[in-house]
Amino acid sequence: MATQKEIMRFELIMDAGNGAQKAGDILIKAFAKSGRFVFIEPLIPAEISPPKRTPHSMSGAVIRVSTNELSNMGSTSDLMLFEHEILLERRLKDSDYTIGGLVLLDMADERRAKDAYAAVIEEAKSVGLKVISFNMDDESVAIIKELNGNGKNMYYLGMMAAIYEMPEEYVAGLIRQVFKKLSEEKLNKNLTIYANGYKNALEVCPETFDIPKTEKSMTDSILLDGNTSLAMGIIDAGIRFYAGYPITPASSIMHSLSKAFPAYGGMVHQAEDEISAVGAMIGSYYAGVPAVTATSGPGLSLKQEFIGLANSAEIPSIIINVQRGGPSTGLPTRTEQTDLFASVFGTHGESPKVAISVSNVEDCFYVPHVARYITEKLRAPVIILSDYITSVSYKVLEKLPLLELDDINDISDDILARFNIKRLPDTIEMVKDNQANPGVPDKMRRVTGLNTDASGNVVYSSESNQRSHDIRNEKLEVVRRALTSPEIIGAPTGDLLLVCWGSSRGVVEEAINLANQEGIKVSALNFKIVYPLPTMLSEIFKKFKKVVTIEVAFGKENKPTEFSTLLRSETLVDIGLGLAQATGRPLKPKSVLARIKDLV
Amino acid sequence: MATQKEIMRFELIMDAGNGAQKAGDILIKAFAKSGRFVFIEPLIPAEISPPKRTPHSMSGAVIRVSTNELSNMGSTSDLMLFEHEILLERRLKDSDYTIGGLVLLDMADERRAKDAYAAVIEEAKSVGLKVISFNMDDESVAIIKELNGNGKNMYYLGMMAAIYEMPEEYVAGLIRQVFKKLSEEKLNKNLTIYANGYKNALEVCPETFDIPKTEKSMTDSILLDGNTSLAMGIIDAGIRFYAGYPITPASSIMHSLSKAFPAYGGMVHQAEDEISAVGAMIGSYYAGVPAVTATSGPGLSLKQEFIGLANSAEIPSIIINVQRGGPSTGLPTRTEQTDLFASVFGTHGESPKVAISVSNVEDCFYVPHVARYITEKLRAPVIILSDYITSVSYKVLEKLPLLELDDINDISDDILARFNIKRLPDTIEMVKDNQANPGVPDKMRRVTGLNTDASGNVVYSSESNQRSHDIRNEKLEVVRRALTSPEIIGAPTGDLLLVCWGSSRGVVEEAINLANQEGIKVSALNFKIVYPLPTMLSEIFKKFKKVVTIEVAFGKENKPTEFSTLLRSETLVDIGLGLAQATGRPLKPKSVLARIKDLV
Amino acid sequence: MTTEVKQVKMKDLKALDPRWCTGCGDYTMLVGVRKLMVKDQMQPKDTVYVSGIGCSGRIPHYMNTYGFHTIHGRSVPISTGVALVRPDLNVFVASGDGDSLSIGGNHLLHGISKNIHCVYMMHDNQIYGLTKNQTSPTTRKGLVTATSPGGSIMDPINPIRFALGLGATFVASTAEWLGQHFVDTIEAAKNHKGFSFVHVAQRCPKFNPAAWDFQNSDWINFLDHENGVAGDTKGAPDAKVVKHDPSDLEGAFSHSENVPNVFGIFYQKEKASYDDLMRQAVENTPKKDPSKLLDGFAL
Amino acid sequence: MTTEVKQVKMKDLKALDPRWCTGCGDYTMLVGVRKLMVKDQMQPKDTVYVSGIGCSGRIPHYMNTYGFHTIHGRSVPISTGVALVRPDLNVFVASGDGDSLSIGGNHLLHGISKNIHCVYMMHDNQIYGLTKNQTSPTTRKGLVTATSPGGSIMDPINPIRFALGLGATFVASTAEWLGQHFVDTIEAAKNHKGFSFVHVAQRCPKFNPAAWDFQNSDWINFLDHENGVAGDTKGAPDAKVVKHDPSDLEGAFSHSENVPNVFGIFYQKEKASYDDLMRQAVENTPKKDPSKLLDGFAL
Ligand SMILES: Cc1ncc(C[n+]2csc(CCOP(=O)(O)OP(=O)(O)O)c2C)c(N)n1
Ligand SMILES: Cc1ncc(C[n+]2csc(CCOP(=O)(O)OP(=O)(O)O)c2C)c(N)n1
Ligand code: SF4
Ligand code: SF4
Ligand SMILES: [Mg+2]
Ligand SMILES: [Mg+2]
Repeated sequence: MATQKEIMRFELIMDAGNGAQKAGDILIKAFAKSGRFVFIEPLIPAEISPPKRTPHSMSGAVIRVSTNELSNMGSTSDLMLFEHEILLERRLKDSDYTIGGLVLLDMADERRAKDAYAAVIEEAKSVGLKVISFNMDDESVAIIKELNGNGKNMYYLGMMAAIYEMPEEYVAGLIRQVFKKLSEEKLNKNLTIYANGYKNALEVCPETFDIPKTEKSMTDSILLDGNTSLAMGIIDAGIRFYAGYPITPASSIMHSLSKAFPAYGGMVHQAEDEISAVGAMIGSYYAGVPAVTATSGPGLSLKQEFIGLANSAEIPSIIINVQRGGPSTGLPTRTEQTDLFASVFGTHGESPKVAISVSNVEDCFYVPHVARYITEKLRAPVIILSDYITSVSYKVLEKLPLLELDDINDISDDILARFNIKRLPDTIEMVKDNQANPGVPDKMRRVTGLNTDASGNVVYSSESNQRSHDIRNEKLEVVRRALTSPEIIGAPTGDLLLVCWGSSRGVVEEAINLANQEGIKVSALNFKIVYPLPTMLSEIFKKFKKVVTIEVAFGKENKPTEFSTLLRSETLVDIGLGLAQATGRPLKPKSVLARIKDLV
Repeated sequence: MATQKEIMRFELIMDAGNGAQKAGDILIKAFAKSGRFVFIEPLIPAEISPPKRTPHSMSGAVIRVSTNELSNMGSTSDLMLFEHEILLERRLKDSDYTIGGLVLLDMADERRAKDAYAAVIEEAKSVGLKVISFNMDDESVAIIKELNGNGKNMYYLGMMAAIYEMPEEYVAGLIRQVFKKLSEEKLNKNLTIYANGYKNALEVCPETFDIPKTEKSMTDSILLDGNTSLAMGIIDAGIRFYAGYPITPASSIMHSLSKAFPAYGGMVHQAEDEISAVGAMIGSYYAGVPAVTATSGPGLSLKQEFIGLANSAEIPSIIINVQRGGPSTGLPTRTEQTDLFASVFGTHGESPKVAISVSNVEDCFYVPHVARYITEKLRAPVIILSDYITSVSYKVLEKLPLLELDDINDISDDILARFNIKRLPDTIEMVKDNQANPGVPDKMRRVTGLNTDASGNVVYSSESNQRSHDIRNEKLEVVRRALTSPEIIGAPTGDLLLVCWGSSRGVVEEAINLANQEGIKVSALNFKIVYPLPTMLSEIFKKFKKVVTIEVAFGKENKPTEFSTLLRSETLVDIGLGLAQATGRPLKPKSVLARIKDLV
Repeated sequence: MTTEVKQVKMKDLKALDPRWCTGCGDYTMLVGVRKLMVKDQMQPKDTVYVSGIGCSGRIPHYMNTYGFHTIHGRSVPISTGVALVRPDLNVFVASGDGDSLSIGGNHLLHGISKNIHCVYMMHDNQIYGLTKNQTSPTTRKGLVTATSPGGSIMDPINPIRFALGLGATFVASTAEWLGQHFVDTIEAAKNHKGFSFVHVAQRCPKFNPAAWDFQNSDWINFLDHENGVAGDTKGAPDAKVVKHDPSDLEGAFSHSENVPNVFGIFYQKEKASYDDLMRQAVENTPKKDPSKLLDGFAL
Repeated sequence: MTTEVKQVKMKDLKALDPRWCTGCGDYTMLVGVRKLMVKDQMQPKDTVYVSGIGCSGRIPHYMNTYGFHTIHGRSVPISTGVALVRPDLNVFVASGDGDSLSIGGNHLLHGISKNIHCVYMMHDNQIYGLTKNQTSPTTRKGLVTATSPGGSIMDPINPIRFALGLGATFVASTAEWLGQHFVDTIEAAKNHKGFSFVHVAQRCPKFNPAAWDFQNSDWINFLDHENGVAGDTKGAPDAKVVKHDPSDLEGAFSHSENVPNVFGIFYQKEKASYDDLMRQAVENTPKKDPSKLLDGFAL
């Protein structure tokens, strides 16, 4: 008997290397193609394939499905399927489950861990979960043995398909598509396992779910994750050179571009390290070819010196920083928003630059255009701040209009407006006035990290140094004056304003909706460009009794988060701690809601 | 006829490589040994010995002499001696002269630059300077020719000695001491030139000056510059390993230690770059030997990643950053205070650390002790912020009491109080509980930049990550709670409070004295530890109508300096722009005074 | 006072359970180094295992000695600091091919050229493991990786020749699946005073299974010599064995042509290590009275 | 459309007045490169002079071509970016011994091994000039410097052997005071496709006057060959001249033993440059319609 649910979150958790991601991908496709919105967060171990049956090997997909558009991962999972008890035990630690939710637990390993199974089941029950244990049928077990242990994921996929009332043959079709390179024999074996899982689920699971289809047409929809979106945006923005060094979670931008770029005339250069990568990017831009580099925390630290050079020598440059858990190596496959100050102020000396954050997959696509526009206008570095959760989570969205940007002045006002900025003035004063590209006769331009006068001559006089500082800072003022109000979600006045940026936006928006449903009024202000700050913030803040920030960053009493420090200094408003959690896990709308209730 | 003056500033400016520094050093010794306080700023080109007779070759010494103690370079020079007209023209651009002051100009080059000489003399007169032109006598010219062009500096030294009424034979004795390695013949030639200069000055210079001697006994006094002081402080603080990479203006710390350290059992390692230098420093501290690294802006940028590792792995570490003009390569031989945020927030991720600034040569000596105390208590990085002007300027001071620190707990409360901090609690919680040094049996400690639990095991769970953040931030809270009020200069209430840190202190103090003399009441608050901030700032600020910062940093309307940003966020007081000049030249007490008058 | 020295056993050397993929050569290396420690009774308390970032970089967590899992490419700077101030410690360094020759190239260069005393093991799986399948400086031409979807276009760096060009004092190559040869080589490296550069062929079944044909041995050439390491003809029955005197530099250069198919000691010579010279310089300096530190600055 | 090509003269190549010390070898190098540009009529507009930081690093300011005075040790990354996207440009690189082999070692390593197309001149004065007299990786043992007051304790790195160990395709050494040999060598370097590594003995009268005995020539050995550069017996009358075929790698390795007393082309071979291979890979990829960029992501 199917329960109808407009929105639901579930997860499939297996040992790394056993194909949970693959099964998840097929499921998402099935949901999306059949007219549901999905949002998916892969759970990835920081190691590659740690030994099975250890807590470290936890790998899987958290999938949220809804009749309506989704902006974030949501709070907790209503249904979770685990390959064995150790993974269940590990995952319980994250407290990401819905009380009253369903746990499906494969009992295959019970023979070797009887007590552990019993204990974990007990624990799950004690926190309010319903546990349904199951065993694969003998045929499936035998086939999996033949496949050298592979194929279990197909069984679980079958179960999920059944539980979510997907037509059996429809999902089988998708499996055929995805595994089109497999031999007929192997494919059939996989399909048999799938079918067995499908059958079994209906026997063991007391309940099935039906998520109604959207009324929107999904024919033109696409399925995209943050990093792929960024990669495609880079191509569409007319950038033609990428230099990078692998680092999680930025690497997949490079992987996508390595495949796609050459077909559009672009080049991907894998440098020997992050320093060299940012250097090659600057070299390309100096030579006249728009370029970008992407990295994550440790790589950002390494790039600082070169970013300062780009600033001083007035070479346009775009640096993408996909934030992950820190400090140091930290948590490479977890999310955080703690690189703001390192991005904006990390370079030694007074080195003003612009930082743009992305709130979702759509932003990822258009941010390269805006970054290119700003950096080429200013000839100062632009940092793009994404974060782990934005970079890896997939989403169904309407097909995005392309810009095919060549001349930056052709950028549309709409795209600028998405980032809350207006067109910049036609001319902006530069420290150095001759800015030709190599190859142009009689304009031989020589650039340097030393201080110069307008003609590019190295000078150390008091007035020339002050002049350079003035001009570089005035460039930021130009941007600041072009900034429009950040997006206000909800009413422009009220008791409580939640300030957010980056990936927190979706979570905050959902929390506000939940609050509204409970009759609580609260608004939010979401920043795209996080540095410089626009001029009207005091005005906005004054219309609220209380203003707090919501971030995946560290903060506590007496220690505002980095973003909050900027806002406080700028407005002298006593911005409070809304949520400043840096657990590595994305924020939950329910936690934000709870905090809202505390605060109003 | 000698004019008596309690305080005076003069300069000797020559082409680089012609010995102005050497002559200056002898003069300083003469003043100091005879009972005057001196403060000297060398003027150094960013190149080595640029072609003579160009503006770039300007090299020399600015010397301030007084009957009373001196805390800074002062505002303008009352007397300036120039080797030729190009240097005079160049130096006029910095507007560092006293109106009505004396210019002594060597006319030797007039033959080849008649018009230029005339024009520059005209210009100097037009800005209110008295120009006295002179020519060396024939004997001196001939000897200088014999010496391959060397020796001019001795002539000028002679002139200066005469003008400042130094006994001729007394200074000659110092020359003999300094040049003790010269052959008798050469030494005598130099002495002859000196004597001729001495004679000539009395003829050409209408006025001589007598700076009264202090009543204090100078027998136990020493002459020390900031970087040498730091180097000696490192030895006295019980640090036994220095790793560095040459960079102006930090290199001279390494030069001093290279000479002095081995005699005290210390080792200086010249690494292949700044990354390796900070790494070796951390390696040494990990192995149990207190260590330090020193650098300047570009090197700081490179060290960021490793600083984050020290933080995460909880290895004590001390990083000295001698700030110079930025951004990028900037102005290597000019001063600025613009690395505050890069020092405190430059590392990616949430990576809390302590930053201590030095206001004078005495602070330089004791800051290694305090840094060592804090970093070993906290097992978190401590950054020491000096700046170019502090690092190079020499000062006469009373001999400093030594601590010969071995166990950090033996540090004296006095020394802590100098940096406005009290003793830290006996135990401070660490992320990792086992912190033994290699060699200790059964305590094998393994450290990492990944997140861990208390036993050092790598974990990525939500709770463990939050725990690590909490503990690392609590370490800073421990420091914050131990901070006493920054030094208040003047009354604790009033109309105007000037906030300063680092080398601005001396200038601000003098400006306040000048203001007081004019009946204007103003106070200052000087910070030694600049991060974290102490808890009582709001209280202090509230007692003043206006609070502004005085720094050699960039700021303007809408863009507070970095330090001001921190203060504003912390106190929500509308801290204004006092002086935020980043011209590369140190602040002048007179400019601060003028600004005070604007503000009250 | 005598400190009682405990007998070191294999089980004493276990720390956290490793998290590598099944079949990963890093397991074998871990066991091999443990075997050496037991064989030569190296004390865990006096041993520091330093590593960079990569799958290989995890080794310190699994070895019950002192350990420092540093940052990517920077194991040598930390090791240098340790080696300079603590000559009583044994320093092992674990670094991947990317960690060593891509981001860490400059430190490796200086570690070799300064002859810092440590045993440096370059885990060469010819791929970036931990970041999932990117081209590394030793990746063979043509291999398809995540960053070279059309196949790697570059000739790999020859790590042996690189080390020889820098005047290395100990240069060897071995393979982790050749248990005996591996332990013998690491032992020779450990007994060498200075920077012992050991290239180790390491299997990565996950991303680069074809890199090393560990099931055959006809492609292997052992350099064999009484002053070197004996060819492991039990572990690699079809291998060729050539005589090569590790003191012969030009011969070493010439044999290096066939790297990575050559295992053994290419070159070894005695030369003072930087850390020894530095300590001697400090020791030879006449000591001064610390209570007179500032006396030289008196007016 | 034809663009009129202007005749390049020495005076066209002057920019700011140099600020080096009197007698500095950097002056001679500046003039030498200008001479080559005039000789081969290289267009200033198509030439980019990239440098790191050091006295040597100032050269772009003084040369009226395009120029990029970058940061310490990082000339190769910038040059790589330029070379990859603009094959039409001539890239000259100026880097000091410290810039090249100390902080910049990793980039030089990769520039050489990737064979990035540019002419790399290592200004070797065996000292840190701009920061005033510190030990560099090529400083000779025993030299007293500001960081080695007791005399440098290390054997210098042999830059030629370092390059050979990395599979360099063009390795040469010359001296700036040997005008003819210098210009000939830089010309050969310029005509080579790939990374041309040129070690240049450079005088620093200020801090290291004894490094190069430019007034005598009996210590000099020229490598002479019809495919190399002729020995400069006019500039160095007492020099020995040895025949050496630049295609002979083992011979090159053997001659490199006597570096830095050997001038000439040690080694040269043809090999595609990384930038050429990269561009070919892009060019050989069938192009797609940019207006269908996202079509592949449709559900
Ligand atoms: C500064 C920095 N850049 C990049 C990374 C990401 N990263 C981690 S390991 C690694 C390379 C791994 O390859 P290798 O050194 O060959 O070691 P393996 O995993 O193969 O043992 C990279 C690029 C990082 N952690 N830090
Ligand atoms: C990151 C960084 N570290 C250090 C410096 C300081 N620095 C400038 S030039 C130089 C070395 C100069 O020696 P070399 O490369 O041999 O060039 P030379 O001056 O001898 O031509 C150093 C250490 C710097 N500018 N940037
Ligand atoms: S990815 Fe390769 S190197 Fe890394 S653990 Fe797995 S098998 Fe080993
Ligand atoms: S210091 Fe040496 S290298 Fe630098 S400009 Fe002077 S002579 Fe030339
Ligand atoms: Mg590898
Ligand atoms: Mg040099």
